[in-house]
Amino acid sequence: MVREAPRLVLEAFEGPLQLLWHLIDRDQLNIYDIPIAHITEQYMQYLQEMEWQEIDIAGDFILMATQLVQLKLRMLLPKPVRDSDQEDGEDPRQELVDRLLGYRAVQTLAGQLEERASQHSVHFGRAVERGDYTVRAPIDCNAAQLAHLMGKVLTRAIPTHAHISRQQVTIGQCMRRLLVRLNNAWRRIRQGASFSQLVGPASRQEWVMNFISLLELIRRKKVRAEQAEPLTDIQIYPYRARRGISA
Amino acid sequence: MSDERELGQLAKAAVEAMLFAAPQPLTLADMARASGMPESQVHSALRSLQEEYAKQERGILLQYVGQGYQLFSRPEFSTMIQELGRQRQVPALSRAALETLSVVAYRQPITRAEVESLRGVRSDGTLTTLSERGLIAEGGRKDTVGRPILYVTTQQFLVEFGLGDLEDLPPLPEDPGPDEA
Amino acid sequence: MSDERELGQLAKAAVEAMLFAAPQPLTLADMARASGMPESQVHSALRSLQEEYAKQERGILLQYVGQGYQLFSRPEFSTMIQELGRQRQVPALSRAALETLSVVAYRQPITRAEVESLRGVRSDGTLTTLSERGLIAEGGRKDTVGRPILYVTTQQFLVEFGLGDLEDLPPLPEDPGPDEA
Repeated sequence: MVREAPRLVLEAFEGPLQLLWHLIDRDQLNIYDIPIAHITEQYMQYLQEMEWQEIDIAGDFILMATQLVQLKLRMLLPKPVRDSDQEDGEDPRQELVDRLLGYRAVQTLAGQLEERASQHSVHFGRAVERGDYTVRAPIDCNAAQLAHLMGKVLTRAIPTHAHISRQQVTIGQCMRRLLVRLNNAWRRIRQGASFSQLVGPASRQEWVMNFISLLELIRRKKVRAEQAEPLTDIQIYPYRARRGISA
Repeated sequence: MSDERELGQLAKAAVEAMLFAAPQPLTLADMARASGMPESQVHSALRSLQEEYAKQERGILLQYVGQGYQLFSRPEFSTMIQELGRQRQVPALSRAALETLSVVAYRQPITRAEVESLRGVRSDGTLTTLSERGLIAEGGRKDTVGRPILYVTTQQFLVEFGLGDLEDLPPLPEDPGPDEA
Repeated sequence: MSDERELGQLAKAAVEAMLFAAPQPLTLADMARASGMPESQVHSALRSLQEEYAKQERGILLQYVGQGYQLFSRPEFSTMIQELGRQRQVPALSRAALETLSVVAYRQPITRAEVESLRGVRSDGTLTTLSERGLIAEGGRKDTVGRPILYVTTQQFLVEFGLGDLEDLPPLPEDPGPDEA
């Protein structure tokens, strides 16, 4: 049967309880006297018309559907012989009503919280990095520990990943090339060169390689590097500029 | 007598300096420890600062958030401050995440299953999001089968929502009951 | 007359609020633009704020630094503030987060996939944590399939680890390198 139904997206509802509230509000039903047969029918109709996009959420909707059908059956069946433990006249719908009311409370609270956050957001605290006397957020680690951890990562990584060793060869090449270019620049104009000049046009991959190479050259005291400010270009000089480059 | 006044003045200045410099709310204990003043003195300095800020038509105010004290700009100047490049920090949470957060806030400590039964939908995804955002955290395990994780809200939750304490949560909406319906 | 005084009071409060909350030093022009006040009014508000801070034994002071005005806590309280910094521990970074941070620090710019290949474990969670802590940031995209995000360390990383620059990172232990390899 092909039917032209409005295509409803399931995610429009956070869950089955929200869908039930939608139906209750739409049909102006009394929450304390829900016509179970009616609401079950409406609910099932919605489910059929909905687009099922996320299977997890669909499961929650289907679970509710089975609970509604069970409830409907209980309402239809003749009242069971009175259970001694059960109070006379207990409404089988009570649990559903409680859940619906609980859910509505949750929704109200969510709205109130959102409102609260919005009110608070016009209070600006200080922008923290500013000022000489500002407290620095301390970190339970220092740079030496970082190096130590990185060393561990490397020793762990090298034997298992073939491309790491390939990368190291490339770094060696990069280092030599950087040094040659720096050397040439120094001989020509007796000045250092900026990192971007030395690398020249290159892919991002090559930039990474060159930067690592630079760090390594600095560590080995082959070059000196200066950077006026973070993120500005790095000026590089031969480490022993007066005596020329040892490499 | 004048010594006492001077001491009070100094305490106030010290508290103001600490509050100004700290990147997060400070507790009485924090300030007492750092300054070497007794907590009672820090407390009275806080009170007179708060009064002064209110009385003197100042640009800043003192608030109790996240179980600590913090200075904020007065809300009536927020437009100017936004003009200068600050942005309002409203926690960008989906409706589902907000719902889950309010369930945890009001019912904590609470398990995932309990959250889901209240909301009627799976909530593992939103619980993970909220944990990653630092708004909720694990607060132990429930003593039942499977020892499920119990979730609680964090200090950051209080700070981001401008709440001093959990008692500052907006009141629960009242169930009107069948009579009034 | 009283109107004028009130206006002056309001201007002072506005200037204080802006200075307090702005992320960087503010110029007269900045404050005039943001508040809609004439520069002359901002200027006289600044002057009376400065006097007030000096006279009233406050915890903060106003200084003209570089090309702008900025609030600072008074230097005589800096010991207390350092003390506070020592006491208030931001939740320590997990071992996994530190490991990820060191990989980013030494190999930046680096993609998530590259971090994961080096560490041998999934690292999206720790990368998120580090971003939220302001220790790493996106530094462009890699020119490969999918144009993945490249991560770099931030200025804050340098500040928090007491590094002047990336070159100040300690040398790696026993990294064989091409020459010695």
